[in-house]
Amino acid sequence: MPSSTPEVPGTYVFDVAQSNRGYALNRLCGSLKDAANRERFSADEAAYCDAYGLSPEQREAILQRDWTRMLDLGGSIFYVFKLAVLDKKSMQDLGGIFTGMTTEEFVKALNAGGRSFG
Amino acid sequence: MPSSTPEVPGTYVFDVAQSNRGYALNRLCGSLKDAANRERFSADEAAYCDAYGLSPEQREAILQRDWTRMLDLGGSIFYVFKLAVLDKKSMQDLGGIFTGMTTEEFVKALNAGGRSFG
Amino acid sequence: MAELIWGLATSHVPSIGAAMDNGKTEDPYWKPLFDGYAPAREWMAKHTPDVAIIVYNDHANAIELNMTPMFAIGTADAYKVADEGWGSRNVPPVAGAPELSEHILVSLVDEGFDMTVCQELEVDHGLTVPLSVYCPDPGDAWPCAVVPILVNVIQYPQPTAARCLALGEALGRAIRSFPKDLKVAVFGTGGMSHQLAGARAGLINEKFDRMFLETIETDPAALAALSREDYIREAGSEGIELIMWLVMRGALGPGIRRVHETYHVPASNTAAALALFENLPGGAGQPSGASPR
Amino acid sequence: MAELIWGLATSHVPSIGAAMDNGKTEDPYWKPLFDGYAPAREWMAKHTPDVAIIVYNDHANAIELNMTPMFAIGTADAYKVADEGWGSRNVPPVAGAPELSEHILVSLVDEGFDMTVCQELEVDHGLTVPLSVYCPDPGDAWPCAVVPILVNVIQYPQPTAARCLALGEALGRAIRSFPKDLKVAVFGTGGMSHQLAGARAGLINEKFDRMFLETIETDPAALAALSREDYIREAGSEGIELIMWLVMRGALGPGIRRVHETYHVPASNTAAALALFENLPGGAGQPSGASPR
Ligand SMILES: [Fe+3]
Ligand SMILES: [Fe+3]
Repeated sequence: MPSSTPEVPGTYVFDVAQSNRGYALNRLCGSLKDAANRERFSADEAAYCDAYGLSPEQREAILQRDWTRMLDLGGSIFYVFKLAVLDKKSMQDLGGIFTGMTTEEFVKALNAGGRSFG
Repeated sequence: MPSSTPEVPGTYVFDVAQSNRGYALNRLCGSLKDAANRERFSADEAAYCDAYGLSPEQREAILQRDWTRMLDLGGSIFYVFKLAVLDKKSMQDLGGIFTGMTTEEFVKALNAGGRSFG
Repeated sequence: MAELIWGLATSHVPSIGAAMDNGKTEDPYWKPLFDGYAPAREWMAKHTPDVAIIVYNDHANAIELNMTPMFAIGTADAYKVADEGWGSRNVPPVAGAPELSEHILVSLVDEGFDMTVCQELEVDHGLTVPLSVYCPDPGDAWPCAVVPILVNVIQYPQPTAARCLALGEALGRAIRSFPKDLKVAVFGTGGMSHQLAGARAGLINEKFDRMFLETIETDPAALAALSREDYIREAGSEGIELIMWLVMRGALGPGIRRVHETYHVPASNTAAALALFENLPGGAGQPSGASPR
Repeated sequence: MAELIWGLATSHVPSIGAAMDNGKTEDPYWKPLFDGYAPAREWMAKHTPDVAIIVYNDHANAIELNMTPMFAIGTADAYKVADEGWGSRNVPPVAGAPELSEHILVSLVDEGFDMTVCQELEVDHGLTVPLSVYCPDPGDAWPCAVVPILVNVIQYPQPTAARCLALGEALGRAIRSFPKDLKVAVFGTGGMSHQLAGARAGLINEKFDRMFLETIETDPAALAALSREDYIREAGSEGIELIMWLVMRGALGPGIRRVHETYHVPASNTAAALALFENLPGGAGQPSGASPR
């Protein structure tokens, strides 16, 4: 039998099923690497979402900037991050959000040697 | 040592050097699979060529429909064929051109069992 | 567990699809080819797979030269039929089998095959013509789901023939380990001898083709030992597509039975053939001692 | 013949590039990291390669999810620097080495590595940050040409660690058989431990990182034996990038000398490290007994 998707608590492992599930959402976020698309998105976010065939849940997660839900719905952090950058959010801001900390607390944890597990 | 590009007289073997050389030409021909591009190409072939960064030789070969020269300049038959289709040419028409026959002669050779070598 | 029930080797010449789409299969030019298909089609209609794994190559449609995968596998829910520049074929869209795709993908990568993953893919005549060869009248939907496997046969270096046979052997193991009761068929497509461009355009090598048609059953390792230059010299620059038959052959076990074959010249510029093999029960071993190179 | 003179393992964190681009390398946050680079940079400045082979991964810039190659190689004359969504880095474009690329490609495919071929490729921080780590002030042009080699580390199934080491071994053979007098360096990039998303975001595992830094020199086969789950559990979901160091290590011979190393936490969300190895003359054999899986 082949291996199976690693299961590590507290960790998203982006596999083919997730990729399939998050395909439209990741395509939308990835498109934001182009300046012209960023402008079109900012001008009318809802219309931009409609053009990418998101599921209703994905659409809501993007419009509400529910970052954790984006990942739960198949988002890949490297795609989703392009939307965060548009919002002038850093990876540290997202780290705080994912872990229920303020950005300052999250940065402090990193500066103190990072968070350790197990 | 690795293998090297097969050399078979009378045969194009499309390798990385050819692909690099013919990149712009093949990109242009490949773009013709989209109907909107076919229209734009037909409306102003020279301008369309300019947008694809062809070498002067490639540009001339395309504008003059010099099919053999397209292949000599790095064209891949599967890309170049999309331009032939636009001109309503069949693969048999091209076969005739490549071999210095009329289309009828070429088709006749195929119907008689094909051309044999060696 | 999934069961591999048969393997089909077939040319995928676009004009074979066009002849069917335009109702020309009874024309004198095409009738001999389609008559040759009839016994295989009858047998396959009685032995229907749930999923067809179709090994083929794209022809400048879904794949552009910026990025050319050596081996790729589709993992999508569905595949659109490509417009190749002369309008899409009027055939149904292709349903995917994403769970089986993922299982095969992981199995192959675990075994050291470096598969490119296509989460979205438009499929061209290389895949749809073999489906039409299997099922001439699909109506609104093809009778099976599909896992597309793509092979680079256009740009040197192509995978070696031996590597294709090894991929097929690993594919067979992957199919047999899929934990659902599914019937699976494998299609190896392309060929036989043809060359589209250059001074040798119009090449047909019936002697080589007949040898290949025989040996694909009896001694695939001998075909896997041929070099890329052998294939191109003997079968033409596009005849090297025949290495894709070896993927199909590798997936079948050592015990196979030839149900039917047909060989016809020409289908436009190509020697066209079909060879259908039943995979016999208990044939779960390896067909050859080919190394994985 | 070409000579492989050194191998560099280095993190490729975007903020390391940004710190250099924005003149922040003397800031208290960044100074320790860049001070740690200094001895390696001095040594490399005296041992300059003609071509750098940079093993890295793309981060949603050149590669989209419709087609994800497992292993890819660039074969272009030149590579544009990607705009990743916040403007392109203000660094020179990257010159290619198409002859060496083709030689390596053919060698690898002949050996059964199923490389995707990129005739055009925009390179992101995964490639340009390591170039900046090597050469902080390139002026108008980088001091060497580049062969990019891409590895899928983002989507499961990634290649196994053992397959990455085997790829490196084949890469070393390919370099050594290139019939021109070229000096070549190999970069293995990414890591060390980090995880960007999920409840474990912010993970750093210094113990694992220190073990890896030591063992990459002394026993790469032991690292090749770790599973994907081992890497993700110990080094985080993005720490699995460390498998790319094994490609670099595999290319070096068994006789290597550690020139310098540095380890620093944090570079934004990541443990950052550099390890520089001189490839000793006569070290043309294989570093390990890893199987090609
Ligand atoms: Fe074909
Ligand atoms: Fe990275």
